Formats: sequence, C-alpha cells, structure tokens
Amino acid sequence: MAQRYSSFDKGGRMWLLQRVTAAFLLVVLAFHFFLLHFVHHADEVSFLMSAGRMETMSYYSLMVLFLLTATFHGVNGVYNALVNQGLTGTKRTVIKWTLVAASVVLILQGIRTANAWAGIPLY
Amino acid sequence: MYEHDVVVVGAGGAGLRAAIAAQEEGADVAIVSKLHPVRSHTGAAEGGINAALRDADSWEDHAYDTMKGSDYLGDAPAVEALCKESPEEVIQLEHWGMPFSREEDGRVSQRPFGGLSFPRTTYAGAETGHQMLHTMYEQVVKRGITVYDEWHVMDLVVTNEEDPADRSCHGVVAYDIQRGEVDGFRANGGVILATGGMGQVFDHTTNAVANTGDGVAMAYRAGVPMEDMEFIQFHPTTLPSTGVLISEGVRGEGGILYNEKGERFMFEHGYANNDGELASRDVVSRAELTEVNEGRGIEDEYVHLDMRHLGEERILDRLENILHLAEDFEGADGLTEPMPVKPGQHYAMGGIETNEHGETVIEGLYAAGECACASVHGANRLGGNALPELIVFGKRAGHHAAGKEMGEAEIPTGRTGDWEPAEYEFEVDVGAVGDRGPAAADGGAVAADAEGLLEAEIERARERVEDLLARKGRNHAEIRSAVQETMTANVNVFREEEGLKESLADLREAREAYAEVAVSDPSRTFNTDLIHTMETRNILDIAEALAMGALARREFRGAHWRKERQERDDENWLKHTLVSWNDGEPELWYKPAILEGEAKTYEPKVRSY
Amino acid sequence: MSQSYNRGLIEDFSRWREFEAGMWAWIFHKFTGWVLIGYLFTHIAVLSTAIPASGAETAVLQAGNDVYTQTIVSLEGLLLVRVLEVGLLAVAVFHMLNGARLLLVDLGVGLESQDKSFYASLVLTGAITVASVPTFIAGAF
Amino acid sequence: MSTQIPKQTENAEETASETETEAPSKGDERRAEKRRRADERRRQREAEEAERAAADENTVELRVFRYDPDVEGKQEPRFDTFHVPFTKGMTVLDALMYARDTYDSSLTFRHSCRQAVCGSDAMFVNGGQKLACKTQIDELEEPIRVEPLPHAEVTKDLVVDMEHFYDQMEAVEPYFQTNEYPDGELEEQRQTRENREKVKMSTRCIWCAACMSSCNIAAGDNEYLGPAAINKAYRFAMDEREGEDLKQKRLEIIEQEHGVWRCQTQFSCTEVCPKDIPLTEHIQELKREAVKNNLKFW
Ligand SMILES: Cc1cc2nc3c(=O)[nH]c(=O)nc-3n(C[C@H](O)[C@H](O)[C@H](O)COP(=O)(O)OP(=O)(O)OC[C@H]3O[C@@H](n4cnc5c(N)ncnc54)[C@H](O)[C@@H]3O)c2cc1C
Ligand code: HEM
Ligand code: SF4
Ligand code: F3S
Ligand code: FES
Repeated sequence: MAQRYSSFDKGGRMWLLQRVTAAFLLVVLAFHFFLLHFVHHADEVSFLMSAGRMETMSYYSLMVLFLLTATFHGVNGVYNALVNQGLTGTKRTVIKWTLVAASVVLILQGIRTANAWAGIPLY
Repeated sequence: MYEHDVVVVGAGGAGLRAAIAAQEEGADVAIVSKLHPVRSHTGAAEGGINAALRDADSWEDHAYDTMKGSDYLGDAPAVEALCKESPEEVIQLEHWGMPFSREEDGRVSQRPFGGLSFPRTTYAGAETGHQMLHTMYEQVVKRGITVYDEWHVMDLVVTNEEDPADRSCHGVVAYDIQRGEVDGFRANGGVILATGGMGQVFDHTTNAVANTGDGVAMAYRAGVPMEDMEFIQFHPTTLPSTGVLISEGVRGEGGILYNEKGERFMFEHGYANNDGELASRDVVSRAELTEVNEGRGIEDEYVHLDMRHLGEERILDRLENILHLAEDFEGADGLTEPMPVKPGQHYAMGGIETNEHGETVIEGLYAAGECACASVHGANRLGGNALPELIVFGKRAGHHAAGKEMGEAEIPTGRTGDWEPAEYEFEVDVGAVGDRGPAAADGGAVAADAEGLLEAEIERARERVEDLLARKGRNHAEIRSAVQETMTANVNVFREEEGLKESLADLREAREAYAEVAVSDPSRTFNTDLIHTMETRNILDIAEALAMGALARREFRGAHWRKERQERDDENWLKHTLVSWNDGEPELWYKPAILEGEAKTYEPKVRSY
Repeated sequence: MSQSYNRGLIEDFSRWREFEAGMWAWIFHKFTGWVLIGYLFTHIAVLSTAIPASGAETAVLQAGNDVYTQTIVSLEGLLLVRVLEVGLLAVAVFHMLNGARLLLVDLGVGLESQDKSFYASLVLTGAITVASVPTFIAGAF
Repeated sequence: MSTQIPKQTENAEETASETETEAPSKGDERRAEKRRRADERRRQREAEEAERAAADENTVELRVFRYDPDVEGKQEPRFDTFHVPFTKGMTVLDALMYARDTYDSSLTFRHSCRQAVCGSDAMFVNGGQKLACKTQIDELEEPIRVEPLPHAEVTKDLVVDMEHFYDQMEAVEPYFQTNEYPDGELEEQRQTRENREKVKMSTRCIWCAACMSSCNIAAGDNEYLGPAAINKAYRFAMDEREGEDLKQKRLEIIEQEHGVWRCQTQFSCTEVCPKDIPLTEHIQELKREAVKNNLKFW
C-alpha cells in the first residue's frame, strides 16, 4: 500500500487549473461563438476579415490565450478521463507524452495561423 | 488453529473495550465476532451514558439511584465500581474523539433520564451507541488489534472436572462463516465473552436479529451459572410493527404519553405521581399495558407518545433520528402527530454470573456487557446504565485477563459463601434431550493438555456441523418462532403461574423438536441457515432458564411481576436466582444480594417515582 | 482487491435507466468535452489553410480566391457542415452550461439542487440550439 | 443437593402425575391441544397460501438474485421468484426474511439490527442501492428486483465481499488523533456546538457501502478511496479538537493519487446514502481545503 500515500500534490493544482481555464473559456468561448456566428455570419468568412481582426493586438492575444487555455483544458480533461478509467503504468506515461506532443503541435500550428493573419512573419 | 493471549468473543461496546484494555496491558489480543464490529447492536443505543461528571453530582448518588432502580438486587461492589469508573471512561471516550453533544461552553452535554436524581446522561444526539461503537472500533483499528469478523463462535473449550469451579477455559471453537470451516482459537490468558443481548428469545424486541444470547448459552453449558435470568426489561416505547426503539430521550426531553382518551395516564391514573413519564421503565411498561388491557389503548394495542410541544428546533437538535425512525419504520411524522408505542423486550438484566472483575467461576473465562451479570442492574436497569457497564466492565475484564493485578473480588462466584439450593419442583423435564450437540464440559473429551483439548473440541464441532448439514429433519425457523411465541405469550411483562408452566412445557416440546433439526442449505459458503440453527439451540437454553427463574420467583421485583404476589418480598427474595446446567440437568439455586457497599449499606426502600 | 463480479446479461440489462441525474451529467459532459477537443484539432487544421493563403496576392485575397477563403466557403456551403455546426453549438452550449454548473458545485454552491441545475442545463441547451438554427443555416441554400 | 428437578430420563407424563396431583392428565390434554393447534395452524397456512394464489394483489413478487459457488445448480447466477404476502409497513428485509423462513432457508443475506444502524443489508433494489430494512415495499414497483451490491464481488446470493470497502475505510487513518489533551484528569476537550454541528452528519456513516457501490468512478478505479472513506477523513479533518498539524496530515491522505481528485461529482453517492450524509458536499469541501492548502506553498 506504499503507493497509496505517494500523494501527487500536483493533482490539486491541475484540478484548480482545469477550473480556472474553464471559467476563462466560459467567457471567451461565448464571445467567440457570438462574434463569428451571430455578429458575422459563417458564410461571410474570408481571409481578409479574419486578418483584419487578428491585426488588432488585443484580439490576437486573446485568441492565443484562448488557444492555450482550450488546449490545456481539453487535453488535460482527456488525460484525467483516461486516468480515472484506470490508465496506469507505462501506458499512462506514453499517453501523457503523446498528449503533450499533440498539444504542442496544436498550439504551434494555431499560433502560426494567427501569425499568418496578423501579418507577423513567424510561420 | 490460532493462538493469542486473550480472545474476546464479540465486538460490541464491551468486546471492543475489553480488547483495547487487554492490549493496553500488553497482551496479544484477538477479537472473534460473528458480525463485523461496526454491525454490533451497541450501535443501536440511542439515549446515552450515565456518568457523574459534574461537581454538583457524585458517584455515590449515581450508585444510590442504580441500587434503587435495581430494586435492591444489584450487588454493591459492582454497582459502585460502575458508578466510580464511569466518569473516567466517558472522558476516555471523549479523548478518543467521540462526538458528544455539547453545551455552549464546549463541554459535553448531559440530560435527565428516568430514575436518575441528577441529569447525568451524556449523549451524542440520539445515536450515542453508534458513536460509541464507532469511536471504539476506530481505536481498535488504530492499535492494529486482530479482528476475525464473521466467525461464529460455537463453543468454549473448557476442561471437564466435576465441579465447575475447578474447570479452566483455554479457548473457543468457531465457524468461519465466509469459508465454512471450523477452527480453534487458543487463549493463553483468557477468553472474554461479550456477546450481547438475547432479545431473540422474544418476538417483539428492540434487539437485533443477531442477539441470540450465544455467549450466555455457551458459558451455561460449560458450567457457569446463569444469574437472574427472569429479569427482562421491557422498554415502554417501541414501535408496534417492528419493535424499533423510541429512545427514553424523548421522555427525558419532555415527551408525554397519552391513552386513547387523550389522558396523560402516568399522572391521571396514578402510576407515577411524581416522575410521570420519567418513572422507571418497568413502571411505565406496566402502566401502558394496563391501559391497553383496560380498554384505553389505541387499536387495543398501543398508546401515544407525543413530542410535538417540544418544538421543531429542539426536536431537530436533540432527537432528530427519532423522527427518521418513526417515519421509516412506522410511517409516523413525529413533528405533526403523536407516535404509536408499546412495550417490547429490550434488555436482559441477567446473564453469565461474574464478579466485579468480570471473572466467572471457570478460570480463564470472563464475561462483560449485556451477556454478563455482575450484577449492576439487579431486577431492573436504569436507562443509560448499560453503555457505562460495557466500558467499565469491558475494561476490567480486559485488564484482568491480560494479567493486571486487581485485588480480590468481593462478589463470590459459583457455589461459595451463602448460597442455598432452591426448593422448587418443575412439572416438566428441563435440560438436555438425548445428547445432541453437548457443550464443552458435558461429556467432553478428556485431554491432557490445552492443545489436545482444543483439537478434540474442534473435531467435535466439525462433526456437529457435518451432522447438521448431512441429516434430514426439521427447519429451525419453526422451532425458533415456537419459542418466541410462547415466551411472548407467557413470560412477558405480566407473568402468571399457569402461563409460566405452559411456557416450560412448550419449551420442552421445542427442545424435542430441535433434536430433529437439520440444515437444508448444503453450502459451505456463508451458510446462514446453519448459523441460525446453531443460534436456535442457544435461544432454547436461555428461554428455559429464564422461564425457570420466573416460575420460581414468587414476588414482584423490578421488571419481574407476578400475579400471585404483587409486591416485593424482601424477607424471602433479596437474593439472586441462579441456574446451573449441571451437564444437562439444570439446577436452580440462590445466593444473597450484596447490599453493603463501600459508601454505605443500601437499605431496601420502597421504590416509588 | 475485489473485482467487479460479472453477473452477465442480467447485470447489464437496462442498467442505464437507473442512472441518477448526476451520472447523466457526467456522461454528457465527458462526451461533449471529447467532441470539443476533437473539434479544436480539426478547427485549427482547417484554419491552417490561412498560412499558405497569406502568401497570396492582395487581389486574389480580395476576390476571395485564396485557399483559406475557398476552403471555408465551400465547407460552409455544405448543408451537412451547417448541421454539424448546429450540433457543435449544442455540444458546446451544454458543456458550457454544465461546466458552469460544475464550477458552482466545486465552489459548494447549490449542491442540493444539482439535479435541477442539470435539467436546466439540458433545457437551456435545447432552447439556445433551436433558437440559433436560423442564424446557423442562413445562407446555406 | 436438594433441588427437586426431575431427571431428564423420566417422561413428562409421569412427572406431571407425580407433582401435579390435582390435574393428572393435564400433560396429555395440553399435548392434544397443542397438536390440534399446530394442525390448525398448518391448515390455516395452507389455506392462506391458496388464498394468496387466488387474490394476487395481496402478495408481492420478489425476484431475487441467486448464486452460490458451492452448490450445484446455483453456480450459474439466476433470479428466483418469491411471492410474499404483503402486510402494512413491510420492508424489503421483512419480505426477504419471510421468503427465507417460509420457502427457502438457503436464501442468504446479511442483516441484523432491522433499524438502519448496523449497515449490513445494503443491496440493489429495483436498480438502486438501498438498505433493505429501511425500504418500504409499498414504495416500490413490482416485481421487486433484489440483487447484491454492484461493483463488488458476490460471495453468495445477496452477500458481497466487503473486504475491499473495509480496506478503503481503514486507509484514511480513521481514528481520532491529537497531540494536546486538557490537563485535568477528568477534563474533556472543548468543542464548540458549531464544530460538532459541522462534523455531525459525517459521523453518521454506518459503513453500508451503498455509496461506494453506486459510484461509477469507484467502479472503474478499484483504488479510489471512495465517498465513504473520504467522508470518514472529512469527519476528522474538520474536527477542531484534532488541531492544525493533523489537519495537514489528513489533507495529505485525501489528496493522494486515488483520493478526492478522482471524484467527478456524480452525486450518486449522496443520492443513495441511507443516512443522508451530504457526501459530495464533503468531498468538494475537502478539495477546496486541499487547494487552499497547496496555494499556501506557492
Ligand atoms: C435499541 C436499543 C437502545 C439502547 N439504548 C441504550 C442507551 O441509551 N443507553 C444505554 O446505556 N444502553 C442502551 N441500550 C443497551 C445497550 O446498548 C446494550 O446493552 C449494549 O449495547 C450491549 O453491548 P454488548 O457489547 O454487550 O453487545 P453487542 O453490542 O450486542 O455486541 C455483541 C457482539 O457479540 C458478537 N457475537 C454474538 N454472538 C457471537 C458468537 N456466537 N460468536 C461470535 N461473536 C458473537 C456479535 O457479533 C457482536 O459483535 C440499548 C439497547 C438497545 C437494543
Ligand atoms: C466554455 C467553457 C467551458 C467550461 C465552463 C468547461 C468546464 C469544464 C469542466 C469544469 C471540466 C471538468 C469536469 C471534471 O473534471 O469533473 C471540463 C472537462 C473537459 N472539458 Fe471543458 N469546459 C469548457 C470548454 C471546453 C472546451 C472549449 C473544450 C475543448 C477544447 C473542453 C474540453 C473538455 C474536456 C475534453 C474535458 C474532459 C471531459 C472528461 O472528463 O472526459 N472544454 N470542462
Ligand atoms: S456514507 Fe452513507 S452510503 Fe456510504 S457507507 Fe456510509 S452510510 Fe453507507
Ligand atoms: S458518486 Fe462518486 S464521483 Fe464523487 S460525488 Fe460521489 S464519489
Ligand atoms: S439490518 Fe441493520 S442496517 Fe438494515
């Protein structure tokens, strides 16, 4: 039963982060939906309009933060769900790093896209 | 075979306290129990624990109340030990974290209880027993005491000298309910019986289904006398359909009893002009039954207990679980209507004869708790006096068994001192039928050493189990309900000569039927059919001794009422009734009650409330 | 350690009917969460077409002939995609509402009415989804 | 010894004639009477049985899970049907006892107190974890399906192996610990009424395992402490008598890998608890305490 007391104190922090990001996402996702489906309509999308929005610094950083939090929240959520289903040992380590890698790819790709719009030559 | 210094049979309040005490004294202890500890019936106790904790109170007053309540059949050394040690034991429980109800200043609360001259009943809401049981089990877990749960102890391993006083106890044989195997537990220091009540002798009882008096019956068959078995407390407030108890706490807080006409009969019909509802339990039980018998009962069965006037806040604060009980088991809402109540079997004052250290006449055999009779309750137990008995005598037995020096006991056990034989003739046979399932001492194997004795007993227990499983015959359930029926009909609150004789005859028949009993479930896994069959034998032994004592005692004392003589007879009956198994031929005898205490001599007075 | 004892078909038979509100909430929240993260990946993949598009001529961009705009427009032109988007909205709205409910639960607020708040989330999700169908479908035909 | 108890070898008739001179044939009479009554009872029972079959609405139909690893014919799990005459106020436990005592004495289940304090008889009744003794028949839909607790190993019929549950309970150091006691020998530790009130509900647990059985997370993760054990930890962590140091230790225990974070607030534990303990609330409060505690070190 030794393992029983190997408390992973990170658990508390991850748990908290999941909630904090959720609270943040709640606002931003609502904003996102509202802006792109109700203010602007899906069939009016064009590169220039997106670029126009992205060129504003505040919008750009909001979207990047949105991406970061959503990725963390989603991937961490998936990881937690798997762990709760009894994912352990090597399998767990493998999946964990796979998820981390996927997140990194997702975030990088997302930022590159945003940069493309914003005209930042980093992509 | 398992081996320990001290083997405690039973894991209720008494057993757990005994185990902790023995361990404190350095013994290697094991608890053997047919139920997991937290399933023990101590958990059902609601009202509280009496202890003289406050400056305005004193243990002497507690002792006086207890003696008076016992109708002067308590033994002073035991009563005084109880009252003196109860405060420290209660504080000990508090230090173990028991969540007592509290006063504004943070101290444990106390409330008034029937028959007490001071509000000295400490409590934890209306679930005192639950909290006490769990608190002690927690300590057992903390100490790492070995618990063999779901092991049904079948018999004691006792040598078979002619005179029980020469016998010694070396362990127990038990049946592992989960795995279906018989095995032995050798106890080098002592065996402590703490098997609790025997309510299943009656059919309307507040006791658990597991309360079949196994320990009493085992000790009895091994040669220890049963003491004062006729004194059975009937609790005045149990729910009519199930026997679930409505705590005395309700009356302690101010609950009122009404008959069908809405009369507060405890006063209006003069049963207890001073204390009314808070009179001693036997007084209230008889009052209720008299009301019913005289046609003032509701549906000719019960009376009403009303607590509505206490107000919702107070009820929720102190009696919340009463609301749940009334709702779940009787469908009554205590906040808006009176609750139906009637008397039901509640507590056995009698039991295994012990002295104030918990020792029986057999060396190495102890008893504590409800199965024992030290005797602190005499003819009638005061509410809130059983839980302190568990912890005080549990501790004492544990300490003694673990070898602590405790001095010479003042209460004699066995036929020593001023005992006298009973001049009573029973009209029907009592005792063993043939030689079915004899106990350790009657005709048991003679073995040179404890080891050999244990082996032989295990073998015999195995054979008994195999035999019960193999044969064809009657189902125990019929026999059990026949016993319960006759006991409830004839040995209840009101007792008459004819009825008592009838019950003995019925019990004889039941015993004969039991000779043909068989277990129909062939399983080796969790065979409750087998367990219940073995329990029924114990119920039979106890019921018989109970009826014998009740028939012999022609007086009205405490809980024992006799139609033939409706008054206390101190001239002839200031003595304990004892029944010895005598290797299958039960024998009735008496020994005097000890009224000279350390504090004073308790002169019998009229018991009025 | 004990294992769940397999009681075969009798054990599984219509067990889902016995779920409590909180368990349904848990299942739905899981499901919607997974859909959302799945969507996030595809979403970014689709949006990535903006990267090559950004290299295009201004005129091409203005005409909407770049890869990105073309991809989006053709996707949005498909009825199926529109329907899926409504589904996404439903999923997202539920996840948001129930997520808010869970946040409250974590803060210890309104625990007694947790089942009611779950039902409220469901109803609200339905209402919002239905109400936004016109907006979402607009221009698809 | 001069006790006059007749020897067991004498038969009752002789005894009666020796000792009770005024009614020599009393024993015989009584016996005849007994037989007559027994016969009557049997007839009555049979009549009742027939009546029951006829008037179906007065019986309840129970479908009880049966399994016994030892007995041929029961090794394959199955359901047995029992028809039990209904009486007012009857509980599922009463019905099971009736079925056992009347029809099949091998029907096995744990029970003892009959009043919801011993926690022996949690079972799966019509798809919910219930204490049989506390569940009124007339509140259930028929036929009443009675099964052992899900997610636990079945020992036999309705009996499940509780070892794992006990292990979890005992893993949280479920005993009071403190470093400071009052000085006086007969002095209690002080506790405010508010504090007792705070832990009150948590102390009511009767170890029935209904909550554990109902929790999907516990079903998926055998090592998850489970709601009852976490509640036990809560009972001590929140008791001010234990002091701050121990609270730290308690939080460490519940924060372990398979501790509070596993809880997904499904609430089913709270729904099924027969003692109405707000388990989810307690678990959530511990999570918040743990987070607060962790933030302190940042
Ligand atoms: C409803 C109710 C309310 C009560 N309220 C109060 C109150 O408010 N105040 C008060 O002072 N008293 C009260 N009492 C009385 C008191 O609770 C009991 O007398 C006391 O709890 C008995 O404790 P015990 O330890 O002797 O036995 P129990 O708690 O009954 O324990 C018996 C133990 O023995 C074990 N056992 C039995 N037979 C065997 C066997 N063959 N093999 C192995 N193990 C065996 C059982 O498993 C169990 O663990 C109440 C009693 C009842 C029924
Ligand atoms: C809009 C606001 C959002 C809120 C309020 C929210 C809230 C939450 C909360 C509280 C949890 C934790 C549940 C638990 O562990 O018990 C959670 C889990 C999860 N969330 Fe969100 N979330 C939101 C948006 C998102 C988004 C945008 C995604 C996708 C990227 C997402 C994906 C997930 C996933 C995958 C889980 C794990 C589900 C599981 O347990 O299987 N969520 N969410
Ligand atoms: S918390 Fe409730 S459901 Fe769980 S074991 Fe305790 S009493 Fe039973
Ligand atoms: S059911 Fe399980 S998930 Fe949490 S709220 Fe109860 S422990
Ligand atoms: S029989 Fe004790 S809880 Fe049901």
